[in-house]
Amino acid sequence: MSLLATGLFNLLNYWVYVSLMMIGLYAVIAKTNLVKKVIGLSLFQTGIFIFYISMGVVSGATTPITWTDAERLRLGLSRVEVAPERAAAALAAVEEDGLDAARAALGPLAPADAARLDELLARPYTNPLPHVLILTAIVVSVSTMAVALAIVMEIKAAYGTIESDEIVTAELETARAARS
Amino acid sequence: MMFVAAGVALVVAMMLFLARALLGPTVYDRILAMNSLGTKTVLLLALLVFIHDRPEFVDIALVYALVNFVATLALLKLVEHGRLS
Amino acid sequence: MTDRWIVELLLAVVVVTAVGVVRARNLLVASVLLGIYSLVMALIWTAMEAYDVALTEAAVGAGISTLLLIGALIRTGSRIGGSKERDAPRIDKVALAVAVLTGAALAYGTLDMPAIGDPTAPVHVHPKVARHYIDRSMEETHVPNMVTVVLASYRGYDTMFETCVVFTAALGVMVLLRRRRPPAEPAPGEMREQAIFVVMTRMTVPFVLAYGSYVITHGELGPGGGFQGGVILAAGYLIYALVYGLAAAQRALPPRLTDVGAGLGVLIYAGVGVACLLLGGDFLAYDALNQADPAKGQQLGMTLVELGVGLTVACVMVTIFNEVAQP
Amino acid sequence: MTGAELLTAVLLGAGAFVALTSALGVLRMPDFFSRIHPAGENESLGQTLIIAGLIVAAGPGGTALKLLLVWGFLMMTAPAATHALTRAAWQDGRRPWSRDDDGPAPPTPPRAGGAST
Repeated sequence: MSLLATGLFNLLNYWVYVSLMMIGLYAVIAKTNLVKKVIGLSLFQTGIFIFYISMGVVSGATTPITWTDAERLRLGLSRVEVAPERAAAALAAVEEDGLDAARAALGPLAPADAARLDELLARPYTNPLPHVLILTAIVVSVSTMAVALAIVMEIKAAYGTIESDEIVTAELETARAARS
Repeated sequence: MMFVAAGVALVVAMMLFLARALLGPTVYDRILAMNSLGTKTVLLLALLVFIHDRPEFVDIALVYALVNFVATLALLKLVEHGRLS
Repeated sequence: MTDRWIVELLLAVVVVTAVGVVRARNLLVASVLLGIYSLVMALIWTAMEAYDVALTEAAVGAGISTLLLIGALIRTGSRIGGSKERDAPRIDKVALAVAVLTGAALAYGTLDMPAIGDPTAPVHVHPKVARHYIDRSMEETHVPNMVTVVLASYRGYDTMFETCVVFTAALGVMVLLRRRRPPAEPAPGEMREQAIFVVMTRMTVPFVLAYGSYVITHGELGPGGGFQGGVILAAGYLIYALVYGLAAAQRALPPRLTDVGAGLGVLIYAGVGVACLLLGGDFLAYDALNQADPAKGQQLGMTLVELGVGLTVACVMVTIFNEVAQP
Repeated sequence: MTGAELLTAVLLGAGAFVALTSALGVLRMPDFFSRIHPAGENESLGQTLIIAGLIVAAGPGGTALKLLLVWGFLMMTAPAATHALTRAAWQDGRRPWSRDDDGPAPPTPPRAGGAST
């Protein structure tokens, strides 16, 4: 039971990725319609996308686009109770001498405010690498889906059907006719 | 906090629209639900960017608002004229 | 993560939608549901702070992939009914067993994965990969968006071949589907004679094209880049082609131009690499483009490369649409 | 809580309320033509309220401008799409359900013909 609870909290994204992949796999195996099979493949693919992006998540992190100390401080100051002139001094200090000087210029804060400000200033970035891999993969996946669908269209032109079982039957009949 | 509350409300609304899209019964109901879901998605994208404290990247919502129309247009063309060309 | 709730609700939504897609009897219904699936995906990427991925999914999933499926439905004549009736309610027990067993094995494997969001997970701490990109990209290139830096510079070689894959896909679709027939003019009473669509097109298409160009050239500063911008540019063409008809769209942008453009983009990308070689650097090491200030060279190289990617992706998407949509 | 924050909270709350009620309407209304009404309410009023709330939260600047653009595009595309959809349904031969014609139960639409399910 505790395994299920910790799993739901820590591994939910991974379980969703497994479910999506298996839904896609089921469609690929069970559906006879070729377009349905292509759709199943694309579901399978998005499951893997979720897996990668989930690995890149860092708790409390922000998107990997540089967030300067000055921007963080400006946002933080709008959220805490601080005298305007000390806030201005801190903003001036962060441009000149960096974050530590700005914290010093700000002086003492209420403990809750200080914690909130420090958390914002220290927010890490999520891992950019999975984002890069998946970003290109999404565009590639739509291109490959186009090729797959083009092949399905040609199959329709050649066999007159896109049901895989009927195609197999037609192939068998052709083979039997050729042999006799 | 209020952004998160509004976001959860929007997700719940999206679930209701999704139920309509799954139930149908006609294809028009489904396209209507998809269209409304698209609007909801744009709003939720904008809200999420605010929840994450990076409101300057609201571009995602803008792209969605621009591109969302394509799918609806194509579906309409299919049900009305039966072709894309 | 204060928005953890939103992520979890959205993950539940996405699984339900996936089941709906697979269960749908009618292929048209399946493609509508797949459109919904993709927009929920865009939300999940945003909620997990992957803005560049979300932008790509928003551009690709909303427009292009639904459109491709619809094109396939029309060309295969499976508009109504699609899968046969006998296909729907029956559950294939063998396939289900295979899926459940594989899923159980995979789920067992995830038990050893680090918890979601754990900052000490191996992927986050390797000094030469993620840590290097996060800590040093700003000082090495002066480009704020780390995703763009990794995409176009640190892993530029990888991205070049991704672009080649996209280009090859266009070649494949051309070889399979291209016919030398001019597309038919739309019949009277179609969309281009309805004022509401014409006005919409006139108002949105210029803006979509301008915004696509902006996304291609400003990938360094915010979410965006060649892949996303290229797809948005193509979406502008798609709106025009859907409303005014394929014949008018091909008069405005002849297929010959997009054929050349798709190849030219890949050439620009590889050409930047060769230029780096000629200037004495390594292939795609943009530092060589500006010896005095390597960061400037990096920025120049990334901008050129993104332009090449944008050109290829836009032309490929337009080509694919042209081939799929022709009657 | 400052005035701007209060205004944002009120606008977002109203927007969320509209979104939820319209979603309920789309789920509960008896046929396609009656479902268009709650959907349209979401696409015009609901999105206006939420984006107005976000603009207040963002303050003047580039973000507010982008949000205004989002609003403008949604205001243009969503009603046009709803209109076109209704037109397509009408031309496909569907007619609004009314209690007088069909009695209390909503009609089940014909399974065959057109692009119906």
